[in-house]
Parts: sequence; structure tokens; C-alpha cells
Amino acid sequence: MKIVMAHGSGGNATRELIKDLFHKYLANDYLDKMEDSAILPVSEYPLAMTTDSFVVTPLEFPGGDIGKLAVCGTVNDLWMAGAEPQYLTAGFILEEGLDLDLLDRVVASLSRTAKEAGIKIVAGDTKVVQGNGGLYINTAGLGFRKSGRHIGTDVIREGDALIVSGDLGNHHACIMSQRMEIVNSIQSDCANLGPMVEDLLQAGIEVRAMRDITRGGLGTVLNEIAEASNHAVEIEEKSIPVDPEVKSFCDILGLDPLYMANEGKFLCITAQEHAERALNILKQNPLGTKARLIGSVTETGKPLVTVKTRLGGKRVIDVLYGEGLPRIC
Amino acid sequence: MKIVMAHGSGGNATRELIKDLFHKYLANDYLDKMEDSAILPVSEYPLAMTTDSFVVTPLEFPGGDIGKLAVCGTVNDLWMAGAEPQYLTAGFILEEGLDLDLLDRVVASLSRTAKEAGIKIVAGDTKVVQGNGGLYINTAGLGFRKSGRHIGTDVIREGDALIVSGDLGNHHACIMSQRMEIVNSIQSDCANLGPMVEDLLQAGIEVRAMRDITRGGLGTVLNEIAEASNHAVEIEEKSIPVDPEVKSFCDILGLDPLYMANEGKFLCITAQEHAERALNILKQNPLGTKARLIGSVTETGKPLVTVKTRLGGKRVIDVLYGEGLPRIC
Amino acid sequence: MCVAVPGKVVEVNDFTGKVDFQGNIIDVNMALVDAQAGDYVLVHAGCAIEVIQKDTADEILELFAELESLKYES
Amino acid sequence: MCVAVPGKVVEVNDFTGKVDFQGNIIDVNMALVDAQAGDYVLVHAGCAIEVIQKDTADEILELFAELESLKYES
Amino acid sequence: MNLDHILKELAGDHQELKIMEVCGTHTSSIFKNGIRSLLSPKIRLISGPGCPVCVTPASYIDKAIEWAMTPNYVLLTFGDMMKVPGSEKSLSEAKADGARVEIMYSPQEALKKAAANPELTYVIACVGFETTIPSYALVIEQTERSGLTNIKFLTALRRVMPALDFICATDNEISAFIAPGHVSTILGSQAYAGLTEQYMKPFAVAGFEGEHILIAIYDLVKQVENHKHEVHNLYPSVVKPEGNAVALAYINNYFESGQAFWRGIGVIEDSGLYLNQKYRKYDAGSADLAGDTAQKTTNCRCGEVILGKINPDECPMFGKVCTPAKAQGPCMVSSEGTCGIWFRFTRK
Amino acid sequence: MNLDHILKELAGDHQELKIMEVCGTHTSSIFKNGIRSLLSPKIRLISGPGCPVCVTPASYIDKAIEWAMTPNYVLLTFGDMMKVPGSEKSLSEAKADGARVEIMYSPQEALKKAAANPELTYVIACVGFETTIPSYALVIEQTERSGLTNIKFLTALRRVMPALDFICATDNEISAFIAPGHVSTILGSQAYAGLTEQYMKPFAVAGFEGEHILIAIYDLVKQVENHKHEVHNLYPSVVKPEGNAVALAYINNYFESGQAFWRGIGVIEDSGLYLNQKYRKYDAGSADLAGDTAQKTTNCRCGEVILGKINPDECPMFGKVCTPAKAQGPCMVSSEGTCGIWFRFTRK
Ligand code: SF4
Ligand code: SF4
Ligand SMILES: [Mg+2]
Ligand SMILES: [Mg+2]
Ligand SMILES: [Mg+2]
Ligand SMILES: [Mg+2]
Ligand SMILES: [Mg+2]
Ligand SMILES: [Mg+2]
Ligand SMILES: [Mg+2]
Ligand SMILES: [Mg+2]
Ligand SMILES: [Mg+2]
Ligand SMILES: [Mg+2]
Repeated sequence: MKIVMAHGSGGNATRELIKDLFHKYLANDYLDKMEDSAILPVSEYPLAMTTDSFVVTPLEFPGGDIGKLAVCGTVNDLWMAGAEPQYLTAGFILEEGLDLDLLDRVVASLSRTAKEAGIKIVAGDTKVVQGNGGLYINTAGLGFRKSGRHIGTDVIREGDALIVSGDLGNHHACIMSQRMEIVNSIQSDCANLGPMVEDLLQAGIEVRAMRDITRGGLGTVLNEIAEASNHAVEIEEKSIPVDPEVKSFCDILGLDPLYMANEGKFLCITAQEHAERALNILKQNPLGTKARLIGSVTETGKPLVTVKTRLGGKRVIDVLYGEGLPRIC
Repeated sequence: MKIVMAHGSGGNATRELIKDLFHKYLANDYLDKMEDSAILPVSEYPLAMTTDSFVVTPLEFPGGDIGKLAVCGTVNDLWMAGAEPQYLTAGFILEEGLDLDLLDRVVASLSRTAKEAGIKIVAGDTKVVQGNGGLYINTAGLGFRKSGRHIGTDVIREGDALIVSGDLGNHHACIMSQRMEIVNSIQSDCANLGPMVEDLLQAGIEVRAMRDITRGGLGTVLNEIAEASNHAVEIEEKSIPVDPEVKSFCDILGLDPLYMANEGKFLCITAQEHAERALNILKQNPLGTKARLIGSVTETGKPLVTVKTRLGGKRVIDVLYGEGLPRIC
Repeated sequence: MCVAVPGKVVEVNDFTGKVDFQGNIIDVNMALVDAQAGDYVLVHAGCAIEVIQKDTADEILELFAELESLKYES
Repeated sequence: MCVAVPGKVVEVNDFTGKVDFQGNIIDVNMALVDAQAGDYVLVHAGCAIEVIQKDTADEILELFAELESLKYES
Repeated sequence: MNLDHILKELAGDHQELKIMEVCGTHTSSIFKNGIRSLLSPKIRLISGPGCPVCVTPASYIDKAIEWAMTPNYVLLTFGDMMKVPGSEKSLSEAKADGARVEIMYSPQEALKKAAANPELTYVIACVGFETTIPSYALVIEQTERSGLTNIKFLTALRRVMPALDFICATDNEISAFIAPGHVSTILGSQAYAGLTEQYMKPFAVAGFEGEHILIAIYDLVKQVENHKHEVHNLYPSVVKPEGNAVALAYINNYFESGQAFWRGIGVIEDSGLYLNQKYRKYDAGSADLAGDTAQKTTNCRCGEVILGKINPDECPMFGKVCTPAKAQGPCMVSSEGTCGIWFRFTRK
Repeated sequence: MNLDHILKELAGDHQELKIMEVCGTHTSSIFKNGIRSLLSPKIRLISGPGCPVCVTPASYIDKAIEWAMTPNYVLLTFGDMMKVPGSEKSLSEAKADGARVEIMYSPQEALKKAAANPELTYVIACVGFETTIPSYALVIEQTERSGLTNIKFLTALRRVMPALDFICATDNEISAFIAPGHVSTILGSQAYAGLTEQYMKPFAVAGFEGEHILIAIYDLVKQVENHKHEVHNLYPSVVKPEGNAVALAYINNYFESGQAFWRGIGVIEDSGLYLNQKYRKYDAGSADLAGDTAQKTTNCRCGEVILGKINPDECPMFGKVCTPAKAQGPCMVSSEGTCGIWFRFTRK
């Protein structure tokens, strides 16, 4: 069975879809009320709020699917602000022709990921549009900054350490492999970063700022950090962790892992004196075994990212220009 | 200029788009921090959270555009729960080929509508997908139930009055007219229902439940109310307000205004003894001049919607089946 | 069987015309009828299929009268 | 000018073959080279353009030696 | 005479009688106005075969899907056709599978589209009775005139008279007929004179307002009770005794009649209209479907419903396995299908 | 000899000398490895015309867009071509306007796509030097064999030797050349012997690792300082003196040379390759672009950059109006374009 336009009518077909499919996986006290808004209890902490839309194709890929991604992406953004995720909204845009079994698996995965991440889906929406069987998911997340700690680029200072939690580019390489039908064993690294962040915060690591390394890759994240904090950062080329299979995949298509997206890695900026300890904490987490200290914040007032190359040269790392497309030259 | 795939790369083109276009209209203290999540102050009220995706075509139409709609739709859902809207997230999915001037106007409209509705856009996201110049917007809203009043279908009881805030079907008829290139003066009724709801609540009207009459139309909303509250409701055919131009539009295409969407009307269920006063309050609002008392809650334990026809007959109103498509017979 | 609605002819150009349905202006094929601007026509699937002789309210009143005059008893 | 990468031939069937790039297996046109499974080939735009004689590390070491032997002073 | 008088009369005591409203739009209006609830239980309204969508054979849907799946072909259809089951799937499901289907309000739209997209061929799904048939002829005329070669016509056109004759000839329980108002605009009220004479059943040509229908029922009840069988034109604002001569000429110039399959009923001689020799080149394979008798083995009793032999709720599938959301037969699909109308407008 | 020794030598004192790396992939590797920062300021590396995308004329892009906008035609291209400005817009912008453009990793993909979608015609945007040209010949061979009629080739193929000859003949400041590694795989290292003799400039064929390039620079510096002019093959793992005979035969069997326009430079005799008489039927209008000299009036100094006469930062538009996000010339667009590489990898 496939999604037809009537599933988006708001009438019977929409209700059946919600009842038979979405409700099966997403039922909870808030959502079941089916009111126009969910009513949530009063909170005593500062709120953190974020949103992302997920438009990945294919919808299922080694290591995950769009449902898992839609939860992890938003949950991670909350954790990056030092906030504990609590409530999620999910907006589904279904394209006509979408396979219902596939949708079922995606929603099941979204539900499972949300449960594991301890976040409740409190509001949802479903629309159907003309198309070719695609699916977009938007999630918005609400979390509470229970620690009371201030985390943000505004507290970055000269000397701070830059840590990357693992290999770069896996998600992006995985997705491109699927699209280009290149056979390999690259898996998306799509994951909830919560456990790692919690460990760091609980250990009292002086975390200045965090960024999940998603679209645009580490190169872009570093530039954002440099600009937002108005500091120069320098990294070591040879310390940048990339899996050989991913590296080789990039070489084939003329791509640079520095600009490739992850969905389960983050850049953590800590006080220099906490760097070693932070690194060790990350390495003890199954998702952080490949964590590396990649560089440091070198100079105030100069938002520039540079890299020391393997041969001892030095060059600038700019943001990504254009898209990362397979190229001949 | 049009949206190209590179605008979604996460790299330079994405940053320029955000800086040159989105920032121009949406800048505020929360959003400008450009962190992964916005940090919002502690609240002392119960939270209300909701989401909707907006997929309307055309993107601009008489009476509004997708930006205005994206704010009103979510703001209205918060008000329907008796909550005052405070914070909004906005996720934009741009199709390749989208005209940048059009996007500019839409974002300007979204910003303006948000300001008028007193809601702050605190987090955003932009993705680009293959397509034909389309645009989808998801908004998620956070509001606070400051009145402390409980509003919901669970407090509906026999004898309650049903009030509709104005003419049915205008938004739907407007959109279909645009798509089918039918010339008329029908405007979308897209509007923030906040002022009307505030007036009702401040006047101490015993509001049981409210629903904005969107996708699926009044017919579907009544069925939802009947089911959720487990009560029969009955309305009077001749009291259903429909503009003659909209009625005629529906006749041409064989459609029924009962199943056509509005974006600025709501069904309000009040205690019977407050019905007249509620009606008068609504009528004093420019958006509520055509408000009508359309019927009442007739019986507990029997979730059925019926209508008394103009000729004195009686029939059932079911939910919409299929989509409302132009038909020959 | 066939949804058809009455509208007022706004203009006729040869085989095509514009018809106004309470403010909805639609391009209508006029080849099947002999109608002028100002006439009311019955439109089905984008074609005018007949010129309307009287409005519905009048027709119904006249039908009531007619029923009166019909002698059913034989 | 031309991105090209070395990979190990996994199989050859007439004009086509599969080449392994550190785990990435790609269909490659083999018509331009005389290579067997196990050989390393240089692949550009989906075509093997040459069989590789030695690996880069070895080549660089040998080049260092060769530079030594080159007599620049005339 | 006024409405109150008629309502009082019709609610009063009567002999048992069955009146068939032939036209689905009448059926729809009867339900929307709650007219059954206003009638004496002795006066039973039964719904005839007057939904062009419901009588369209499955093989026609299959053929339409085949065109829609062919690269560079677009199927243009009225919205009602979208959910009608073919032998495998509906147009709506085919569209989800990638078939190219566009909804039209009028077949006239094909002309603009075809001119704008010369690389695409537009196949118009031409269903309908005499009301709609002239509008297809008008499109052919304009196609010829403009020299467009990328418009084709897939027809499942039906004539009302042979079907009424078939019903009168096979069923004696029907006492009177509400004749279809808009078909009568084309055919003229005198078209029913022959049937009236032959079968001695009264016909009332009616409009579509609730009052129109009540007037027609009143008239027919009176005729039956007084053993009359006349044709009364109770929709004189648009129905002339002789019908629309221009429209009839268009039908005759472009089409010729032949046998046709009515879904659920079977083949009725002379009840179909097909593009004639001169315009056959515009046909998209409709003639091949003429003798079609293929039918999914199903217990759907649409045939009996359409012929007025049973009410929908007498079908064991009605409202259980068969609902508008998952129709087992075409009568449940269309907005005008009798089963669909019953389901949507009645309930415990 | 080891890397440290070479690094120390190259950082030391030298006579002023300019070495041109012809190949864009060398340029890219030089920047990624930060090699300039390791060299004495006296050793200047300048970048040659070795980016096939940068030298493709605007009229070629226009033609590619024309195909992509034609209904039922799909343009297949490498990703690098997407942002190259045509006379009105780039392929990327055309795609946003509805042009049908698909990105390929290998032209071989056309065969599968064409077989799967017979109603579509695939036009391959064939750009490249000798490394890539045989791969297009292979697609033609398979197209013939499989009988596919829906693949066409829009070529902008360039030969390296005539361009090097042109540079040597017009510019005397270049002391030595790093020969393109992968082009040399096809042509063979001995291909440069003639140029070396005629112009008395040393050539080193180099690989693409940072070490490869440092070794080549070291070799060329030594040759220049010792007044030598030899061809040294410093990429022997894949470059043979005679090149790849099979690949050369493919080039000769399918293509014939003719004059070609190099964007920013002008027409160079004998520097283009075109489908020969036998295979002309597969051509999608490439020959008409042969004499193309149309150029947007712009102050872009790509020609001088490509010929190594100026560095990108000597162009007044560099980094100001001309950035990768809004390229004024093709050199700023491609990943291999000299201006683009300079912009991305250097900054205050
Ligand atoms: S209820 Fe369904 S199965 Fe039964 S006759 Fe009607 S359409 Fe056929
Ligand atoms: S900087 Fe831009 S304008 Fe100047 S030469 Fe390079 S590409 Fe041309
Ligand atoms: Mg709502
Ligand atoms: Mg985000
Ligand atoms: Mg995210
Ligand atoms: Mg919703
Ligand atoms: Mg993030
Ligand atoms: Mg909602
Ligand atoms: Mg809403
Ligand atoms: Mg985002
Ligand atoms: Mg006329
Ligand atoms: Mg071989």
C-alpha cells in the first residue's frame, strides 16, 4: 500500500493513517489527547528549544533511517546547548507514492529512538504532497538546562582545546554511497550524543561550547565557532580522524572529509587544562572511542581557521563553497 | 535569482542565504546567538506545545501567503488550548528553483505575522531539496497557559452550545480558485484567532473546548469533537454561515463547504448559558462579525453528528472521505 | 448524474464566453446555446448546456400553482 | 586535471570489472588495461587507465634514492 | 398549494410505492435534504443507474491506468473517477505508483494543456451521459480546428434511454420515475413519452433543489394513485420538450451507438456511444472495451442496487467491509454512488 | 636523500625561478599540503591551464543548457561543471529553472540509464583532457554494440600538448614544468621530449602526494640551476615512457583533432578533439562550438592566470567581486580552478 493524496485530506483517510500507523508507535498521554496543543507541566529550569527538518534520501540507510535521524538531530542540538531533551514535536510531510510499510518502519524507529533518548513526542502533524514517494520530517525539541551551566560560543577563550568525538564523514559517505550504488560497509554514525555530553557535564569538565558536526562538516563548524567567538582556531591535519574506507570513498569522488556531514559526532571546546580528562571520558563511551584532540583556540579577535599540514605547511580552512558533488577534476 | 542545491549545502551558500534573507526579517536576541538551541527563560505556567507543517500552493494567495499561514496555524493551535503563544520554531524546506524574491516576501510576512501575534521565532532551519520551486514550512509553537483554565474536549457536556466564528470554506475556496485559475474575489481568511479567544477568556466565558476549523472542515471538526467527548452534537443547516461567492464556487465543482478548510475560523463550545454572551463578544471582533450559534451538544455517550436540514429533514454529517476533488457528478 | 450550475453570461465571443457565478468568473464554451451577455445559462463541465428561462424561486412558485391546476383524479 | 585513485582489482569479466578501494567496490571499465584480479589499477571516471607497478610509499622511497643517483651538475 | 401542504400530504398515508430517482445528483440531494425522513414509510425512493462513474467497467479503469503509466502520456479525468477500483487498482493508487493523472474541471482544459506541452499526449477520460457527451464533441471540434495531434479520447459514454428501457423491461416493482434533470435538458422531456406509453409508468422531470424533488414526488404519487402515466416537465426553467437541438446534433455528428457494458448490470444493447468512423482516429482504444464483461469476483451487489432491486444496506458488505474508505464496488466510491450516499448520510 | 633534506634545500636560497604545475590536481595538492609555505620565496609556483572545466567556453555551457531544457533530454555531467557560468547562467541555475541535469561519477552510467529509460535521450557533457577522453570512446563503443540510440555526446575535449606548446611559445618566464601525472599515464613521459628539446625547459612528471610534488620541484630546481632540460618521469608507478597504447588507440579511432577555443586564452590550433566522421552521428552539436570566441565582457583575467602570467590575487576582482560563491570567471568556479584554490586555501 502506498500513500495517496487522500491521506492528506484531513478526513477519514488521514484519521485512519494516524490511528493505524502513527498511534501504534507514538501513543502517550500527551499525544493521545489529540487536542490542538499538548499541555505540559510547569518547569523550574531554563528552556532550550530547537528545530530541524530532515530530508535525507534514501529514507533507510545502513546505520539508521530518517526517523532515527529526526530524533537524534534535534536531541543532539539540545544537548549541545547543555540541555536535557524532554519533549519533541514531529511534523511528517509524506509524498504521494510513499510505501506504507516503509513509513511504518520509519515511525517505529523514530519512536524507539525517542524512548531511548528519554524524550516524549507530544505533538505531531501529517501532510501529503504530490511527489514520488518521499518523506520529510521536521522535529522541534524542548529541553531543560538542569545543570544551570552556561555553555556557548561567547565563553570561548584563547588556549581552549578542540576535541572531536570521532571519525568524520561517515553519515555523508554512507548516504552518497547509497545514492550512487557504491558497495561498501560504511554506516551512518547517526546517534544520540546525550550519554557523552552527560558524562562530560557530570564529571565537571569546563565545557565552553559544543557543536554537532552535521551539514557542512567540521570545516564549516570550525568557521562558525571562529566567527561566533571571534577567535582564531588551529588544528593539526594528522589528528583529524577519518576512517580509511570513508577517506577512500572521498578520494574516488574528489570530496573532502572536512566538509562531509556526520550525525553522531560533535566538536567540544573545553578549557585546555580539562582537555585530557575530557578526551578520556569520551573515549570510554562506545561512541567516542575515536575521539581526538585536534587543535586549540589560538588568538582572540581574529576569526580564522587554519590547519598545520602533514608536511608542516599551513593553510586556511574555509567554509564549504557550493555542494560537495562528485567531480572529474 | 532562484534557490539552487548549494543553498542547502550547509556551507557558504546556506550561510549567505541565512544572513542576507532570513536574518533580515527574523533577527532577535534568541535567534541571533546562532547556537544549536535557543535558551529561554524559566516559566511559571504550564507549557503548551504544538506543531504543523504548511504545504500550501500557491505560496502566495489573496489574503495571505504560506509565511502568514505558518504562524497563524500554530498560534491558533496554542490559543485553542487556551495558551498564550510565546515562542516559535520555523523549519523551511526549499525546493530547488524557488524564487528568492518570493521567499523574501514570505519570510517578511512570517516575521510580520509573528510580531503581531506576539510570538518570538527562537530557532530555525533551512533545507534544500530537488523539486520545482516549492516551499514547505514547519512551525512548532510553545505557549503558556497563563489563565490556569482547563480547556479541552473532556469537559464537554450535554446542552453545551456550538458557536462558529464566521463563514466557512473561504481559505480552501481561495486556494482552489488560484490553482484552477478561476477568477473571483474570494480571499483566504487566514488570521490569528488570538484576539477573539482572549476576549472570550477575559470575559469569563465558560469555554469548554475550541478547535480551529482547518483541513477537513467543520464536518470533520464536529466529528472529532463528538468522538473525543463521546457526545452527540446537532446543528442547524440554515445557521451554517457560508459566503454566497464561496457557496457558488463549491456548487460549480461539486464540493461541500462543510468539508472545506478555513485558516481563521474556530468552533467554540461553551456552556449554554454563556452562548449568547460569547456570540456577542465574537461579533464585536472584526474577525467574528459573522459568528453564529450553529447547534448544541445533545446527548452523552453517542458520538454522532447530525444536521437538521432546511426542509426539516435530518441527516448524519460524517467525516470527509477521500479528497475534495472537482467532480462531474 | 451531472452537476450543473446556473450563471450569468458576462460576455460571449463566438464559441467561448465568460460566465459569472455569484462572483466566480469562468471561461465557458457557449457553442451549444444561443445566449447573450445578461442571460442566465446552465453550465456543466465547462459548457453552457441551456439558457435558463426563470430563476429557481419563481419556478418553484409556478410549480406549486401548476400542481394546483393539474387534475389527477381521472 | 583528473582525479584518479588506485584500487585493487577484485574481478574482471571481459571489459568490465570490480575494483576495491579500501572497501569501496566499484564497477570499472577495464578495456584500457590488461589487469587481473589482485592487480592494482589507477581508476579515473569509472575507467581503469593503468596498472599500478608499486605502491606510493615504495615509489617515494625509490624516488628519493633516484634523486641521489641523478647527477645534476653537468 | 405550498410546501407545507406537500410535506403534509407526503407524510400521510399512502399505498406502498417505489419511485426511482434515476440521477445520482437527485439521490445526493434527497439525502442532503433529509427527504426520506419527511416521507411516509410507504413511499420508498430507490436509486437508479444514474452515476456515470459507477457504471464504468473495471477494464476501462485499467486502460486509463495503462495510458497514465505510458511515458509522455497524461490522463485527464474528473475527480470522481480517482477512487473507482479497476481490476488491480484505482487511478488514485496508480498515481501513487507514478502514473501521470491530472484532474480536470472541464475537458476544455485539454486544449490549453496540449498546446502548451506538445511533447505530451493528453488522454481525456470521457465518462458521462448525454449531458456531458456534447462537451467532448466540442473538444474534438476544437482539436481538429487547431491541428493539435496530442489529444486522445478514452470513452465510456452511456445513453440513458436504453438503460431505462432495460429497467422497465426487467423490473415491475417500480411505480414511477424521477427523470434526470440535466440529461433531460439535452434530450427533452418528450424523450420519456415512449417509455411512459410502453410501460405505463409516470415520469416527472425534476430539478435539484429539495423543493423540486418534493414536488416531483408529490406529482408521481398523485399520478400513481390516480393510475395516470404521463410525462410532467417540472423543471421547465431549463428543460424544453424537444431538448437542446444543437447538443443533440453534436452527439450525432461525432458518435455512433453500440452495445456497452454497465458495471454490475451487464451488456445493454445500443446503450454506448463511440467515436464514429470520421473521428475514430482520436480514440484511445475505447472500442476494444465495448464487449468487456471482465469483473473481479466479488460479492458486490452494485448491479442490484443500481437497478433498484435492493437498498445498499441490504448488501451484506455495506458499512462493514465496504465503506467509502475501502470501497468494494463502484457504488460506494463516487459522490453520486448510491451506496456511498447511503453510507455518508445515514447512520444508526 | 630524504624528505627533510628536500624541505631544507627548497627552503634555502635560490635564484628566482618560476615553475608551472600544468595540472589543476597538482595545484590543489600544493595548496592542501601548504607547499608554498615550505618553499623559498624565490621559488614561485604558477598554475597552468590544467582544469578542463575552466577552459570550457561559455557557448558550450549554453549548448548544454539548451539540451537540458529540451523536453525528454537529460544532460549528464560531472559535478564540477555545475557552477561554470555560461553566457546567461550556469547549469546549476538552469537546473533551478527546470533543466534536467543529472550528475555522473562516470560516463559509463549513461549506458544503464539510457537502457532503462528509452523515452529519454541522454546527452553526456564530455569535457576533459587525454585522461578522460578514452572513457568517452568506451561509452560510444558500448552504445554501438548495444544498439542504443538515445545517447549523445556534447564534447569540449582538449589536448594538453598544443596548449603547452602555446605557453612555451608565448611566455619565456617559466623555467620548468611539472607535467600532469594522469595525462602522462595516457600520453607517456616521452611525449614531453619534443617540448624539452625545442624550448629547452625541463619537465618532471609527478604524482599527487605532497612528497611527489616536493620531489618534482626539487628535481626541476636542480635541473634549472644546472641548466639541464630533461624529461624526468617521477611517477613511474603508473606512467610509462610510451603511455597507454590501448587508450591512445581509442582516442585515435573515435576522434580527430581540430582547432579549439580555450576560455580566457583563445583559439589554439589542433588543440581540440572531435568525434570523427564515423561517429559524428553521436555528436550533439559540438563541432559548431569549435570556433567559438564569444565571451561575456568582463574584466576576468582567467586567461592570464591560466597562462601563468599573473597570480589570482593580482586580478583586481579576486576575493572582492569574484569569490567561489559568485564567480566572475571559470577559474574561480572549479575545485581545480586556480583562483578558486587560491581563495579557499589562502587568507590574511
Ligand atoms: S455496499 Fe459495497 S459491495 Fe455492497 S453493493 Fe454497495 S458498493 Fe457493492
Ligand atoms: S579572480 Fe575571478 S575574475 Fe579574476 S581571474 Fe580569477 S576567475 Fe577571473
Ligand atoms: Mg488545529
Ligand atoms: Mg538545529
Ligand atoms: Mg541538528
Ligand atoms: Mg496538524
Ligand atoms: Mg547542530
Ligand atoms: Mg497542529
Ligand atoms: Mg494548526
Ligand atoms: Mg538546522
Ligand atoms: Mg453560442
Ligand atoms: Mg582489459
